[in-house]
Amino acid sequence: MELPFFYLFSVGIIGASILMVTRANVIHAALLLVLTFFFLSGVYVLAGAEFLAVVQILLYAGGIMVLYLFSIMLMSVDVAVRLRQFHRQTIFAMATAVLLALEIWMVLSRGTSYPAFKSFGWGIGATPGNVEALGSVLYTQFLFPFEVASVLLLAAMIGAIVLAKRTIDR
Amino acid sequence: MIAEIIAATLKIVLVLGVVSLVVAYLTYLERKIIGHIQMRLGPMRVGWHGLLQPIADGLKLFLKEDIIPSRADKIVFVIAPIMVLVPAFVVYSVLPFGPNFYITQVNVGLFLVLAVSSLGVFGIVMAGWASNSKYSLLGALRGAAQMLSYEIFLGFALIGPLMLAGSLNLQNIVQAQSDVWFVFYQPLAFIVFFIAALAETNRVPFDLPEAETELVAGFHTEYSGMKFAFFFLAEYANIMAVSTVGIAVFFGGWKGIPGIPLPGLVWYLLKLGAIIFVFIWIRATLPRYRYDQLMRIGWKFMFPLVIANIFLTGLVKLLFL
Amino acid sequence: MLDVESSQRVERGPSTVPGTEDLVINMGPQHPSTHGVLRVILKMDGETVTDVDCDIGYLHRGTEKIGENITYTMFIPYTDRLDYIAAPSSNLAWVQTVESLFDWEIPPRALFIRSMVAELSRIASHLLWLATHALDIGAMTVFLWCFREREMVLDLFERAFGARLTVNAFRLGGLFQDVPQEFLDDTRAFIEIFPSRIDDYETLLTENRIWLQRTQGVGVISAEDAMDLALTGPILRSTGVQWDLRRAKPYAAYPFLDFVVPVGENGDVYDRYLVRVEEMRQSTRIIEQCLDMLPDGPVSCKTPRTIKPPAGEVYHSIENPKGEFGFYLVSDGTETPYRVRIRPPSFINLAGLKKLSVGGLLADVIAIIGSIDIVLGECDR
Amino acid sequence: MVPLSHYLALGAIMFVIGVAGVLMRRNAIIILMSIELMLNAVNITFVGFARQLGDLTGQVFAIFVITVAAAEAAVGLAILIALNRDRTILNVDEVNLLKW
Amino acid sequence: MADEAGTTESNGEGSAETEAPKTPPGMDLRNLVDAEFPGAVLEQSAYEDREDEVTFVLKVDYLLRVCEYLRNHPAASFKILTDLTAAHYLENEEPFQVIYQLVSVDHARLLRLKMKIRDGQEVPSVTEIWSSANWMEREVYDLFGISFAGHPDLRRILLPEDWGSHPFRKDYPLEGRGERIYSKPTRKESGE
Repeated sequence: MELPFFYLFSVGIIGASILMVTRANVIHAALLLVLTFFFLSGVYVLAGAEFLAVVQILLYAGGIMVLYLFSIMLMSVDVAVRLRQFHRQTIFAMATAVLLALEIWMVLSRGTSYPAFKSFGWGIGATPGNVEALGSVLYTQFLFPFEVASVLLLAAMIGAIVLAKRTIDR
Repeated sequence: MIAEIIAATLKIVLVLGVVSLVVAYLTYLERKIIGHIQMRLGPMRVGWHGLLQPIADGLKLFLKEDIIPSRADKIVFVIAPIMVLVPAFVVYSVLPFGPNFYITQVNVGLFLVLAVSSLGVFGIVMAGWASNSKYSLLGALRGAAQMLSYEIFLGFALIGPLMLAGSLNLQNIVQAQSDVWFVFYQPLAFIVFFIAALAETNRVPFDLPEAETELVAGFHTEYSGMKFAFFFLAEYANIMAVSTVGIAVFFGGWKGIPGIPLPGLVWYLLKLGAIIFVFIWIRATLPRYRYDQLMRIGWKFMFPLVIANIFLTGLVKLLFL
Repeated sequence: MLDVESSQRVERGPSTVPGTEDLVINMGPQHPSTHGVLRVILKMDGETVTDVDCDIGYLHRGTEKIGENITYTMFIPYTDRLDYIAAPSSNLAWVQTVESLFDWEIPPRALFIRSMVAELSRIASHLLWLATHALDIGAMTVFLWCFREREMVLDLFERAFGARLTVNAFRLGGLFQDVPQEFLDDTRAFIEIFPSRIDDYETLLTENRIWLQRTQGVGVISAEDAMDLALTGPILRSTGVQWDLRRAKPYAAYPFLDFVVPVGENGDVYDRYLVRVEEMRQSTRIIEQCLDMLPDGPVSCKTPRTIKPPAGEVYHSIENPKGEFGFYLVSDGTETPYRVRIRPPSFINLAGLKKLSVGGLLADVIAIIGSIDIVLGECDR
Repeated sequence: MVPLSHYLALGAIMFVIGVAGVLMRRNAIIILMSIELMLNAVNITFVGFARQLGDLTGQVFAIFVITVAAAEAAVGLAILIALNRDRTILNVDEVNLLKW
Repeated sequence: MADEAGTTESNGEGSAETEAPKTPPGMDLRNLVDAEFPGAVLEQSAYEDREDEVTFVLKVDYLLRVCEYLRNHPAASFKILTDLTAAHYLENEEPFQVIYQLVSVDHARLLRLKMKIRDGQEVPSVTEIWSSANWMEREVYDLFGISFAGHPDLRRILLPEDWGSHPFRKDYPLEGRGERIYSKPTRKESGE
């Protein structure tokens, strides 16, 4: 039962993200990215990461993407739609992307033969998305990174205010 | 397997049908209550005491011409009302209406409610932007900023009761209030939750995104017919959803006062009626805040309050429990 | 910050227009809170107003020109259509202006009834103002409560003059006919209940924190600036200047009546609210005194069949609910006036909108327009 | 039960699409969004591994990635707004003041 | 210098008013202005018994100076320009009159200033002295076609921008289209 849903979500993710990368209208692109995130949270649910799925919607879709839309509305995007959308380097970029895809594919196809992977017992099955377990791991084992992340957010917040404010005095 | 699916579908249809009907009659209730507060009668013509008024309204909106402004972004313009309505109804999938009356339970239930209800802001932003009108855009920007900020207070206000219940599952939270409702343990949290709920649902005194005297109708200025009805329905569905969350987290959900034997659903409906009456009462009484004042009371008053509440709850829990 | 207007930008190069961050908002003429066909063009930076330009004239009917081509009596109904919210006040200004060209002795009963009806119209006007002003700021219940009492006032007008809105209340030389006794009885009944109704409105607003936050310190103007802009009426009084033409230049029965001219302190929207609410109470007092002191006798002096004032010019103004409402009248001795000039309080007070609202927020502009209390019929004439 | 390779493949495809977006597009906002796409591709891989190994570390890292993405979005959009305000630029190849 | 003269003048006036009630109203102000600007007041008209109908007809050149003087002098203190209008006397040599109605809150009195001007003659704007003149001068410009020199924003206010003439002039026809030159805006103009 999981597999068809996974394929459904995957097709959604890939389709929406390709559309997003090629849209001229930034608002449409942003909305397509939101759609991508919805499908992604579906994938997280399938992977037993329910908490992460909700975080994905709450933070990514409900927070970050609203921030994107908000900023887009503050800028003048109607002009940008009429301009040339792609770089002159598009062909090289495509080539690079294809090369990268090939490389990743090669790694993946040989992946299970890497010695590092062998020591893990494959297919143990997942712990269900246990919110309590996740919380306790996050606040004990990863407390320091957690605090660092909060400092990062603080720095980003101050930086954003400094950058976006016209004059600090006002 | 198939029976499960059919049962689930039936449940969904039942809940959605009941919710839609209740939401439609919320508009009637609002008009009646405000009417009587303002010394008039409210709707009286359609049916006995205007009881069929919501249906007449629905029919009227359904038959109205559906106008899409010529310079609007048509696709986004059409999707926007759907984007507002769908999250408003998806929320109901995890809300507890009675001991056995719910669609599903998930162990991130409350979190899911917050996440999904935060998506409503997309519809508002999309509607405001796609209308290609300045009033709509201003309304949408106000709406986005307001809902984004007050979502934080809403979420933080719920953390206190969560710490007491020790679960995100709404049914478990209700069960945890068998003895005492959390509103008595967490009065601060409830006050902040209620204010944030008013702001989240764009109700007076925080109805800035649709402040009719400033922005005509805010983000849905350009909408008509069924699309307009969608925004309208979503607003009331959100009110009901957020009231239900409030009841589940602070007022013991479907649990009644011991000694009075009433079914859970009835208790729930009684509490819902009381909370919604307060919503309507506030609308009839208070003027509207200004945009900067709204942000100020949010960040300078409510935010420290909820943080303090969480801290206190943690401290008490650590020391005495 | 917001930039919706600029579609003329070129692909490259910095913007050379410094004002590209401004958002221009057209408020009206069909906006719910411009109180008629007023169009306000707001330049905004984000939500802050940087410039205000009013576009008026949508209701311009050339009333002054009409007045120059009809007789003095025929012009009275036209004055109804100026400040149609308080039509008797406009009537009063006109008949007194014309009468001041003659040396008629207006009977005291007529004077008292005129004062009484003018005060009723002040109550009607202030009630409509309070209703819409509160609705603009979002308090919708006050709106309907105020209209309940305004209906009562309009019923009184109907009883006395046969019309509710454009009452055509007075005639040159007095009244058309005496008011019926029922009018006096009903008026007394009205002023008995009205103070408690004012208390009801005040319960909802005067100490409401949101109302205070929305109105205090908003649209502040100093007494000097108010006089410089010739703002009159409650706006001037809210700055602390005690200038009420009923006191300063008494007319009709006002010399015999005892009332207080309320003044504010800060000249903000809230003080204008307080001043107007207190004026309603004072109006109630005045009406009560008028009823008590109402003398018997005729209601009109003897006037010639055709009214031909002596040649001359006169400026006479009265305290309309909105401010100083006056007429500058030039008579050339014929049946029709040579020049009629209406001194419109709304027009001149509206000119102060820019001074009051620049630097405020969009929501403040709404509150300020409400607090100026304009009526476009008289603003555009 | 979805095999690990599926998650990895999905992550890889998303990542490549993101890379292509960053390299091809001129519009700065879309480039930022493509970076978001790449970050999410990494998250899929993390979650896939967490699922496969029965270890929550992957999910924890995904949460950190989301944190970083939030910070990146905030700063990136602030830069874009500043650019857009001063010079009304939205295309990255116009931001060439520091170009050598 | 001006202030000194003013104060002595006002003192004299106060006593004069009480001693000699027979003088026509407004003589105190007349003396005030005459002392500072001799020849500014061309004529004075008033009803015998009405304090509030005092009218000075001013020379155009003196307008701004007299206005400023009357506004600032403590004995006059005409802080409010309550009304500004015009009148058209078709037969007169100087057909237009511009009328300024001043109010002094401190002394509770009114004063009317008048200027007689020819058609097409510019009048100095008093917006610098009283801000309230702004819209009223625009209105006079709109309806009478009298232009005000130094006005910051002299546009039509009540009538449409493209209204061809000035309807409050006495020669404006009351019926028919007459001289009312109103061209329908072209598509391009109205489209913007």
